[in-house]
Amino acid sequence: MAIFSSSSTRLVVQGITGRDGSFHTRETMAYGTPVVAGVTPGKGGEIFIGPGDLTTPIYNSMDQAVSETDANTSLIFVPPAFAAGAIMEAAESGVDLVVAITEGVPVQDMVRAHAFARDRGVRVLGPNCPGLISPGKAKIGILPGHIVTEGPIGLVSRSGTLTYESVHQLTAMGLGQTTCVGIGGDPLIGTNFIDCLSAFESDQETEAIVMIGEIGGTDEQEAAEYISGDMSKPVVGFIAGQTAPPGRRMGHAGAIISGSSGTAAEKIKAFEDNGVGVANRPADIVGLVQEVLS
Amino acid sequence: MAIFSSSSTRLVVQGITGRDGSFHTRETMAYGTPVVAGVTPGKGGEIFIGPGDLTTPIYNSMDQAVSETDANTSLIFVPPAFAAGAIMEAAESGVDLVVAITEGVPVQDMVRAHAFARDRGVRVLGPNCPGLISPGKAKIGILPGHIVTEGPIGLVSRSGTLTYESVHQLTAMGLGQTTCVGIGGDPLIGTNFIDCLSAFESDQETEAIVMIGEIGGTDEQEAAEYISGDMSKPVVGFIAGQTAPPGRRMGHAGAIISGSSGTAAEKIKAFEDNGVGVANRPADIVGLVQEVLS
Amino acid sequence: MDLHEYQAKECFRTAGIPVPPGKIARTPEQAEAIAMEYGGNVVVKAQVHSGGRGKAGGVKLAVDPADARKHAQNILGLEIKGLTVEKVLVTPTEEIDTEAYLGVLIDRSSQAPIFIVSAAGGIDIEEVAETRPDEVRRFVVDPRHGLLPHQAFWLADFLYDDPELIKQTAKIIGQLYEAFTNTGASMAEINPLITTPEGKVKAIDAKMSIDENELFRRPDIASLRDTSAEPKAETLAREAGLSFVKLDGEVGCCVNGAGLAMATMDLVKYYGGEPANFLDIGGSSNPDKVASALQIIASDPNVKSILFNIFGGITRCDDVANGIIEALSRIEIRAPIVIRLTGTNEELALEILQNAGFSAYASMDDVVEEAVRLARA
Amino acid sequence: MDLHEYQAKECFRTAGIPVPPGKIARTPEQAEAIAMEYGGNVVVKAQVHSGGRGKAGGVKLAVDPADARKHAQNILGLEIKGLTVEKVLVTPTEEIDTEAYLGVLIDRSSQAPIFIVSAAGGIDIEEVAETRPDEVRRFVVDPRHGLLPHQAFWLADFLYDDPELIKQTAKIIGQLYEAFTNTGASMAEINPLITTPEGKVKAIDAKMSIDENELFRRPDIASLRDTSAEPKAETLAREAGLSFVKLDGEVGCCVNGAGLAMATMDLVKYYGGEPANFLDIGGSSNPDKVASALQIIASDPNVKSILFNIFGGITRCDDVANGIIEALSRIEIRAPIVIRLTGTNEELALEILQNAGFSAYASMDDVVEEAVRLARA
Repeated sequence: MAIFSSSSTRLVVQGITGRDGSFHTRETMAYGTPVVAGVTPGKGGEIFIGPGDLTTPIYNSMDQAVSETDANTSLIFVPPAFAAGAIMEAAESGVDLVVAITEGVPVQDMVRAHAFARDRGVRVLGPNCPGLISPGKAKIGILPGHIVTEGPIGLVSRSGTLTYESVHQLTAMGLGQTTCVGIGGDPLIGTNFIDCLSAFESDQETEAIVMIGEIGGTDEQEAAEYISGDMSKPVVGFIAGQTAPPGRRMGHAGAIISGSSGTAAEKIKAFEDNGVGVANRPADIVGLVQEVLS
Repeated sequence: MAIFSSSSTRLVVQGITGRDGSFHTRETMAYGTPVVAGVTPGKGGEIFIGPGDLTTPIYNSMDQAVSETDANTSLIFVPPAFAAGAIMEAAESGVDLVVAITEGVPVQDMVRAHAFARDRGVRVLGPNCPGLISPGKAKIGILPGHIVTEGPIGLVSRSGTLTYESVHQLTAMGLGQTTCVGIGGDPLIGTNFIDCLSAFESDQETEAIVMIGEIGGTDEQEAAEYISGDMSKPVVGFIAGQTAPPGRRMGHAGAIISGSSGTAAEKIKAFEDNGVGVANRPADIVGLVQEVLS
Repeated sequence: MDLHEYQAKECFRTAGIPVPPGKIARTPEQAEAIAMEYGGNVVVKAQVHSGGRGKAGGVKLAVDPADARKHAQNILGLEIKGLTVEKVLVTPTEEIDTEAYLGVLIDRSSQAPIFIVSAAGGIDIEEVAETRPDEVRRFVVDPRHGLLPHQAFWLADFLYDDPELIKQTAKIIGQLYEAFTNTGASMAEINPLITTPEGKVKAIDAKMSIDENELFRRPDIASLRDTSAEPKAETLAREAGLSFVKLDGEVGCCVNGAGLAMATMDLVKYYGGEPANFLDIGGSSNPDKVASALQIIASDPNVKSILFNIFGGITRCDDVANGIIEALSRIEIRAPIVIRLTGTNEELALEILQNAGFSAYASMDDVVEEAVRLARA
Repeated sequence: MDLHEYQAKECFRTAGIPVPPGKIARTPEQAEAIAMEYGGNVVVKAQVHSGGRGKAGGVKLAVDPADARKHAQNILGLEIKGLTVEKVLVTPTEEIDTEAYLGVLIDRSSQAPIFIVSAAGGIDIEEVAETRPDEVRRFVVDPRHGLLPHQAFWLADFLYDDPELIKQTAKIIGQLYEAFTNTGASMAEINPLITTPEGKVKAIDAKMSIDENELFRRPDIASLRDTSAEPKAETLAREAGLSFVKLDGEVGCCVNGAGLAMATMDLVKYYGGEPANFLDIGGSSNPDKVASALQIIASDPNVKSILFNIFGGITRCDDVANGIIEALSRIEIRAPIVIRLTGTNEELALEILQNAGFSAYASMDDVVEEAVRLARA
């Protein structure tokens, strides 16, 4: 089992002919995830050449792509100016899940896109996220396939490279993963911690969850309450940004302490108050996981 | 019993200090319907003087009016330019039913107002409608109290004076009414024929229904199918506009035959095809009602 | 309120839609001069609020300025469905590869704007929709989100295969929606939307109807009303605040309320007559309004009898009766008048009328039957 | 991107919000001349991206032009929270009856714009919200419907009792929303919104932050960026396409990925050091970018050691290693450099680095511990 993805995932890539889009589509195909269609307006009818002898047809619109190929998941690499539009197009095309990798999408665009996707009941992951990977089953996004391995740990994170770091350590200690989800570093994201925690809670193969947060917003605080109130599986937490100054954006548009709210201290306290073990540094995550599993 | 109104109706009048608003508020109060509040921005704190020794407080906003008085129904008399805004304000204030009398509301305004009310699950009657009256129980709008009387007939109509004509004849023949509803003559109306028919079907005291349609749109056709498919109570129909030429607006903004669609012939045929008796002229309505009741 | 083609094209131009140039001529000489300016190959198009201009001879291709003059001569003054052509639009002839249909209007059942597009353009879209429904695509705009770029693209993609044409058309669809919402239109239509051999997409015909209820806040658009293009009686009625539609019968009808007015017309027909008009005087008992109504009805030479059908609900019948009497004292009416007044203060009203020497009826059927009898007498 | 008060006021003016006049002075003489123009009674306000200007002595009332000059003299060059005041806004003194707070920002949890209003204005709104929550009203705008007139009225009605003030304020609320959406802002705030003895409502202070992601399509707003109001290193970093925030420690950090960069800073602290900066070089192995990053870090005189922490996921570590080596060949760095590279092609990368004489680590903890040791040495 895995969350938000499975062996029946049928992927369509929006912006498949772009630099990033084509590179990561090949990686995804190489990992074995079926990429059934690509979309680039104006390039409909062309064929995308993947690794080995894999190919995938290109369509002008999501409308056509989904009706021709029964794609159920979209992966978005289109430039920031058009990314919100692409999310809305995907939401209207009939796919169940939209994973938006694009970084730098204007936040007011995302206000509209999230409202549109909510109205249609379509799950959005991101934007500005690395996507998700379910080892051995599906890779939807840019998380590298070679650092993950199958196993009982669910991982959810706001950060890309910090996910690599943690997964790498888990894998090195023989702790494989059901699914690793990067929910993204923007202030307005679709799928959030609680969505992922709840999915992991329902996933039969997941035995423990690693949750990696950072400064900004209150998602981690709400997640901490959710964990103590609604979850039976153990969760290990980590928060990045203890040394971040207030009022400054730390790379991610969402990683900013506003006034006195959204600090790492506040989030760590929320974890501790709700009985969630918190790692002081990334290297401590594995130890805590081993502890809760035993 | 009655539909959309009852002895627990608590009315707030938006535009209570205007010429039409104040006149009809007094009529409504005289009929015995509790008008618990009025709203006119800028006149909050004043008192509206009704007939006899009745008075009602005026508020600046629907927000205040509803929270102070627990009003559950709004009646709107504000000018066309502000009517859609008033409907949205009412929809957000917590009332269950909004009756918009105002004629001449721009149709694109109503696109927005109906969407807003739908999102909040608030019933709108009108605009450009005479409202409703449940003899002996509640009068919400401008239908005159003295032509109606209590009894087993439900009446629903797109027209005001044609409602008077029919109710007058029914009353003269001793056929009283549970509720008379004027759904309004605009192309975009809130509550439609089917809503009213379904409510009359569920209303224990209603034994037969008179439905008065006119040219324009397809509401009568859809209602005819609904009657034959979903109703047990008898319905008598009448359609105005058999002699109306295509492409011309017959007074009501909604009374217009577009191309070859929305004609009286089409609507009469829909009634007949679905086994609904159709009166050739208003004077025949009573006879048909007596027939179906016996 | 319907706009003329040239007015609708101006709205489209403002929104950025590619529309060929064009100028209005009121005389054959003007048409010739404009044709000269455009190099001779022009279309001369009657500007009149009516469909079927082409079939009626209101649209002609000219090969040179003299030809344009000749066509204008024939078209100006032409009568199309009862309306006289006062103006022609002279516009350069376009080379046409394909013709499509593109329209947006307010849809009653979805309570939202709906787009209708078809690659089968240049002909009646209702006919296409009926005979070849697969060639028509409809799309309801969610008014909460507006028309989104991908939706415009999907619609354009239904019309063409060429990516370049799709791109231009998606843009035009967005601009048409903008023109539609910015003017408070109830309908905006491009038929045909053409493609040229050079691969350009253009609107070569344009139709727009503006919601009458919008005009109070859009004086610029209200000023586009062309009263020369409608029956004079309708202009007068509108100025007097009356709802009026001229018809061809002989029984003049003066009624309060639109539904009752339609039912009265129908009853005229039921009793073997033909209504001369639809007229709703509203809830008013204002003598000025009643006088205007009478004057408008009486000015129709076909009218042989005039009937009043008034149901006093809120309005008091005696007020209306007084209004009628006063109006009649001001103007002279040739045709016989019969009056039915019922509702609030009915008895008082009947007395007033009978004292003034009028037949007064309590029933709608009776008054209509009598009016028809008088008209046929 | 934060706007200065005078820039935000210009955006407000464009939207129609009543804002008192005002001009910018860069010298005491200019301030005096402007004060003269306004009749002497003016406020001299430091234009600097920092709260607490008043407490820091950055806002002064002047009674005449000479007074304005004196205040400008004191304020220009003043340091407020590390930022030097380069400009002052000179604006006429307003008579104030009441002060309210009015702001709108993007709310993360509702994913929509949220208005915050309070009759307790002129002070820190966070404090009001904490100590007197009843005096603060929040309203989330449904982005599908936009801000509706009655919602603006309800908010205004929370602030005042006088219908005239409510009317003006409802209008200002609508205009503030317009300014907010038209500029792609993430925050727009009027604090205080005042009422005058004449019954006028005005914005006498203004704050706006524009979403950095909007700037690419709003060159007019992007041009408002005042690079003189930020540390030079941050300007250079932005121009090089790097995410960079200057801090006060001694361990320079060069990391790929924002989350890992924050975690690296935290680990510096964990091992007893202080990070000198946040720096995310992104996924790139481009030597130019690496060189810019190194130059920016090394130009900080506090920096005693520099650490690289790179996790090659998609990026190949050998590419990054080559990028670092090449960058270091171009510029001379005084501080010792320690490097951790792991992930794709890690072994190859470590070999390249060791061949070039660099310490190379596989673990994040090891490299941070060493960097702190070197900085403390």
